[in-house]
Amino acid sequence: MHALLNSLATAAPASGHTSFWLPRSGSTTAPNVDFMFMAITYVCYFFFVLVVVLMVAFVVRYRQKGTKLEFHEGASEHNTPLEVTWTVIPVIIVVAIFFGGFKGYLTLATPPANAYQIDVVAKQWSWTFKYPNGAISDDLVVPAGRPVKLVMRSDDVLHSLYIPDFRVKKDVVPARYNVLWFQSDTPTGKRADGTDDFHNLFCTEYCGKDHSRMNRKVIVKGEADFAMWEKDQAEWLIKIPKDELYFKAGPILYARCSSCHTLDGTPSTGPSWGPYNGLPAIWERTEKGLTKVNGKPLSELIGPGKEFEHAKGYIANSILQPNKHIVDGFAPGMPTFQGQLDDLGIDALVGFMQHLNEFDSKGKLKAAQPAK
Amino acid sequence: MTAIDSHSTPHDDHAHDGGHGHSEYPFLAHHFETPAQQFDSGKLGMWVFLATEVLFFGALFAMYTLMRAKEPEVFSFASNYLDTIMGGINTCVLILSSLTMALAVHFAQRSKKGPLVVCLLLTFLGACGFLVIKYFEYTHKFDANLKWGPAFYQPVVENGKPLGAPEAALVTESTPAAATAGSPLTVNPLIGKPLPAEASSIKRAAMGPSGLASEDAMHAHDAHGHAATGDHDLAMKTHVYNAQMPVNTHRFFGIYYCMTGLHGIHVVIGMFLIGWITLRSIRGDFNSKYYTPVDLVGLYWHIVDLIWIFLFPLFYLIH
Amino acid sequence: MTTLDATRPLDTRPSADNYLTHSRGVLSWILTLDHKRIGVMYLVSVLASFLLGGVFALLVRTKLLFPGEVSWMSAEAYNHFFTLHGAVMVFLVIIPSIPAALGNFVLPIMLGAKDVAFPRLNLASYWLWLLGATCVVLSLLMGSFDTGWTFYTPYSTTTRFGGVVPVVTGAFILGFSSIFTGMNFIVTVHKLRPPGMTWFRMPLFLWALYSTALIQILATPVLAITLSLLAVERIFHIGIFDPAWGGDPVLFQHFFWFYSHPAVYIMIVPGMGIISEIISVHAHRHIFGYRFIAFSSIAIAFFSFLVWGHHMYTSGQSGLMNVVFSAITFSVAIPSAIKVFNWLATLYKGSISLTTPMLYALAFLFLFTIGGLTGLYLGTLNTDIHLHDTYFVVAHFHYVMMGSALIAMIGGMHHWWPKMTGRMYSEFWGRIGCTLVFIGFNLTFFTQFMLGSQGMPRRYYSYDQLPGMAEAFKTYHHISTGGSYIMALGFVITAIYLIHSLYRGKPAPANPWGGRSLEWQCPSPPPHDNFKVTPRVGDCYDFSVVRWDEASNGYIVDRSLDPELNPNAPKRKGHH
Amino acid sequence: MSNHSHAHAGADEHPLVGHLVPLWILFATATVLLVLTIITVAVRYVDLGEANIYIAIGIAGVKATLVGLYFMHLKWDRPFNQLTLVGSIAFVVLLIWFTMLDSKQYEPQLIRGNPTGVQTELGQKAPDAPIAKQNQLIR
Ligand code: HEA
Ligand code: HEA
Ligand code: HEC
Ligand code: CUA
Ligand SMILES: [Cu+2]
Repeated sequence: MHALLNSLATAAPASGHTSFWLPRSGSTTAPNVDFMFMAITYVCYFFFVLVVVLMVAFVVRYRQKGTKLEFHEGASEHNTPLEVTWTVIPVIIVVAIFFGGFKGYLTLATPPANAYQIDVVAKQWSWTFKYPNGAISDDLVVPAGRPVKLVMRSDDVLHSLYIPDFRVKKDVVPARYNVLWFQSDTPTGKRADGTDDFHNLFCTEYCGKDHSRMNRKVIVKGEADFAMWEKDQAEWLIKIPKDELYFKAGPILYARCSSCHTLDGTPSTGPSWGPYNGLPAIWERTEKGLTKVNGKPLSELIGPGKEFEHAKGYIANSILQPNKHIVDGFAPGMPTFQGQLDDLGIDALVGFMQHLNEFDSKGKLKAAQPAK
Repeated sequence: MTAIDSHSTPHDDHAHDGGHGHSEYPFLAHHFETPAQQFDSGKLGMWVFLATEVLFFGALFAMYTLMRAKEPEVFSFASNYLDTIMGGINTCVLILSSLTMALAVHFAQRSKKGPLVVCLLLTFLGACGFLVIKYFEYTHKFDANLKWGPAFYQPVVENGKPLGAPEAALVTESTPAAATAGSPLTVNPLIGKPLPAEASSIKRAAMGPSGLASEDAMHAHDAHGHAATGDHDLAMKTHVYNAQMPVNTHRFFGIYYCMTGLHGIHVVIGMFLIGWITLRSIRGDFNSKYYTPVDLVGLYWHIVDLIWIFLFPLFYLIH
Repeated sequence: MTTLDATRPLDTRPSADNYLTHSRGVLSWILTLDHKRIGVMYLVSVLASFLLGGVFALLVRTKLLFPGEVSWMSAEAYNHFFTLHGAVMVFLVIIPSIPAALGNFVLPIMLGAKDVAFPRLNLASYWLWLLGATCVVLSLLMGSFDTGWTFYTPYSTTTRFGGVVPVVTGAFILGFSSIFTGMNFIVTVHKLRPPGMTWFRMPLFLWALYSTALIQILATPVLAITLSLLAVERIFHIGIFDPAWGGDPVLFQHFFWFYSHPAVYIMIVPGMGIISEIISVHAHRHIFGYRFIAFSSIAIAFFSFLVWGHHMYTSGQSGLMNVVFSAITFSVAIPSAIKVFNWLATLYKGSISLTTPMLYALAFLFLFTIGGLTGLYLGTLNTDIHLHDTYFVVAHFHYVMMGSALIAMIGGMHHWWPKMTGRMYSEFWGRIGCTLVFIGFNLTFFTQFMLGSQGMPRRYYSYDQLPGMAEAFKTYHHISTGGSYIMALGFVITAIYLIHSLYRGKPAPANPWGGRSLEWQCPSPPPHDNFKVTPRVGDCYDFSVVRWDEASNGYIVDRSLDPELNPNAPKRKGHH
Repeated sequence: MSNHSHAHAGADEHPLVGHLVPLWILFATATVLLVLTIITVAVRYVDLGEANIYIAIGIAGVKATLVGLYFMHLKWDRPFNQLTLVGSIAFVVLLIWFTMLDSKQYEPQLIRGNPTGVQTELGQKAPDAPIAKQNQLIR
């Protein structure tokens, strides 16, 4: 039975087939959900038919004709064994259903440790997906054959990420992170008519005007394809001319530092990039060697023949090996951005720091075009 | 509450009393058979209503518990701003007015009109006293902008200058403690427990507005508030610039006003009810045969007292 | 306390002085303390609101005929319409419908009491209802609201439409209206039962109303306070529910569902009570398993408080709580199952007349079985993850709210119509109306199960952007909308013949169906104070003493045949 | 005064229905309540750490019970009336218990720091006041 149901539920190939009840199943956890769904469906068929058939049969058989009441032999008022039976049988059935759902849910709720992590930000009415290598995309692109974990946050109201083909859904809640995972083994590939195939992604928590337009595609790519796509997507920096990097890419990259580094001198997890504590803004203080790290001023580290030839070297090192030198008054708390920021990214950030006065306190360019 | 009282059916209903000998009990409504049935009904009705009151406030207590569990530091910090002595006096006032209410019921049951009226008036006075004290408490806090939501973050302006701003310079001197990115990915979503090794290392009670205030922020506040400036009022007024003020302190005042405000509304309703039965008892409506309204208003008044008995320690005492 | 000779039939001759004619003028209605008049006023108001909610529903359905944008209804307008539809149907229609309208009318009569315990509180309840309804209308004028009937934060605290605060105030007031009804019923059932009417002598409808009252008392205050907090949060930003001020949106959901799950049983339990009455009366057969049905009402009331989290499986609620709530959710299904089987057993060996109320009761059995069973998919953890917030849920709750609770209410209305109005309606049109509603209903909502399990999210204005799915969805939506038109036709017919009966209907006998409980033993319409003399009660499900009476063109209860009332009565077989 | 309950001064001294609570019980209750209030305030000034909470709530519980039993006559009232109070409190406990259980579980997922509303407010109204940025992972 199990096997039969399983095959029923999973028989649909990833090419757009759907069964009467369910859409195609595209993830490793979907068959389990489908199995439970179909199992409950059969329970329902059974009880529904039972109730309706008995009802109709009794009505036909005991239909009263005219106004005279008929009294039948043996129409008892109660029957305790019978009552107990029809209490106990449903109890057994629901206990079984509960455990089925519980087992399936355990898998749904525990992302495997080796999952590939994608950060998701939802806002009215768009999705942003961010990949570990810095790539950003509007549609969700995932590697096939690998568990994928979505770490989701909302910028405004409640949203909910739902991929029917994967049978997964989770609300995206402001002021907290919610996690969702799935694994899809078959790349989406092409449809019969040559267009790209994909799974649908919906927002299922009502979020206002364009709630029904808050949907995207989910594209599953084979291992190699995905790696290529991810790299391409991340290399958007390359396409920006060198001298425009700092204002085109800087603010975007700064977004990833803003949680710890402010621009206006307010204290935060990390030292502000603006002037703080009597020190000038970051570029100036580094160049002049004013910052104290591990009790010593930077001037002892930067300069010809010293650890860093130039201020830029120190900053790059702070980004890639943040815990090597700890700024006085701060705890070693910065994560490394090794593998996430390449030279271009670091160039952009350093440029951003050099031109800090062209940006407002949120990291937005003040003027339409930077001063040349 | 008026409506609960099943007594006194207006207009023509008495005409349809059928065979009942209601004339013996002029207060008996037409649909009751005996005074006992009427009394029991009224009483049960009141208790059922009190049950809804318990759940009404219960949801607020639930909210309180959750907020406190999430941000204990807010509560220990902010409850210092409440005046324990005033709160304590108010508690006593309510207890005494509860006593006079209970006495009123007692005298009503014994048909003692004089003492009944006196007790009711005393109860009424107690209610007034409670509100007056509460009024002073509220205005005191309003002066210091200890309000809800955005208003809480408005610096108090005196002589055109925001109070306490200079102190802000001191703020950044606080020693930062270790902090991780607070990665939530370290959470096992099924059980929701942080996985031990990766759990956030920020001591939550130490989360000042700088995100990193030192662990004994609370004591520092006491020193700041009382020892350093020696002026409690100034400390109250400069809370916006207080580096030790934990994140989300405005929430404390938000629910403080919600809960004590709702309780205050109940006190006001109570005053109307007490006033009403005072008038009726002056008129001589109540005696040992019929005193249900006094009893029911009494029950209501006691539950108002009972709720305050919990509000008082939860806001003023626990720190 | 004289009681009439217990064996004589109670006096059921229609008299010129009944509760309708007792006094005249508008004031005599709106200031009345008579539970029957209050019930009737509630009924009229609830039906008017139902019409309003239905119009909103038809607008929603009509929009969904078209997959994409339509010029005559913007996305925002659509959001307003489904929100208004849900809010009106839930707060103005279904929660007060059975207890406050039908219950108010029937409860004291069934009990043998003169009135409810606190008549003035009862009137206050109705006035509060009116005030609450006014607030809802007011909110329409103040910009309306588009939050969904669930008012989830932080959308509801930030939406630019200003009707949120007034409507929330309205719901607060309606909550107290509902609480007052509940208080009244609890005290009436406890204290106003005449001699002989023991707890287990009460008609099952009263058990149902009593259980409902318990839920109303214990759950509604939490909604009231939650909605006040929502309003306060929206205006003053105190930081409870809105994360921008440090609040927790999931906490709002906990509070909301702490009320709103039990509330769904406020809707269905009295409906189940009506079904117990209709089925036993129209099958003229002692109800099967009285105690099981009575206790299952109480059990539902109790368990309903423990399962609210099943609406929050995907909300970010912790896994542990998900599991706990799922487990308890299934326990609620058991008492419902017990009831369904007992009703079936009551049909067995009955003497079934297929009157309009009975048709509605059978429709209820059919639809509630579907609605309830689909609750199992939603209670199950992993399937609900897939189905949550899709049309599957929409279909589920329409089957239980509209298909069960509302159908029960319409059935009950037909059942007691002759009693309330003193007129018979047209049986022929009654059956036509019921059939149309039944067919239309299934067309409308069964398709939504497929829509939902295929992945169509609810509260969607457009679905043309779902490549690969839009086509299939369109077909389902067309069938659904078509069905809703049929259903609307059914209701319009119903409204017409009911109104017609008020003017042209045949005078109703005291007991047109062959019922046994007390309300069938007083004249139609009942006199002002129900019973001249407090009647002795027998077994209200013993139909063997009921017989047809040619003279009155109705049934009469021959109390002299009841061994409990008359020791000399002939002993009968199959009776103990 | 303590004799009042036994003093049968005449028909008017008997309530027709309900229970007459002797005066001394009422006064005694009030005295105990006042004493408990003073104690609970006093304890506030002693730092007992965690224990402070439990003592304060415990004393409040005792006071509430006294009010219920004697002032509200529950001691002599019908069982069902007693049940309504106890039952309603039980449902409050249920609400608190389940929601607490849940919010404790998901607490580690919360984003901490000054929420956005506060940040904007502070930024505009009191620019020099300290702000705790939220520990945002992404963006
Ligand atoms: C009258 C109203 C009513 C009733 C009676 C019910 C009854 C039930 N409901 Fe429903 N429900 C709603 C109204 C109602 N519901 C509403 C309004 C919503 C959505 C709100 C919103 O989001 O807007 C909802 C949503 C809802 C959800 C959340 C879905 C989601 O949003 O993800 C869940 C999950 O568990 C659920 C479960 C149940 C269950 C298990 C029952 C059970 O009580 C059903 C019990 C009945 C039976 C089981 C059938 C009869 C029994 C037999 C024929 C015997 C055989 C039985 C067995 C073998 C068990 N309901
Ligand atoms: C009791 C509750 C109730 C009832 C009866 C109904 C009845 C109907 N509902 Fe309702 N519905 C809800 C409660 C209810 N609904 C809720 C709570 C929601 C969720 C809202 C949200 O998401 O926030 C919802 C949502 C909802 C949606 C989903 C919208 C969306 O998610 O985008 C749809 C779509 O088809 C719909 C359709 C209908 C239809 C066609 C009817 C029809 O059955 C209506 C038929 C009625 C009429 C046509 C009126 C005719 C009446 C008369 C002529 C007068 C009657 C007089 C006498 C009988 C005497 N409803
Ligand atoms: C989770 C917090 C966090 C994030 C995110 C973060 N940093 Fe840091 N950063 C710190 C901390 C803490 C310090 C101080 C300790 C140290 O020197 O390692 C620091 C120090 C630095 C310094 C040295 C500062 C000085 O004044 O000399 C630089 C440069 C820096 N970070 C750059 C970045 C860049 C660029 C990014 C984003 C791509 C970033 N940081 C993201 C926490 C963070
Ligand atoms: Cu986002 Cu709905
Ligand atoms: Cu529910």
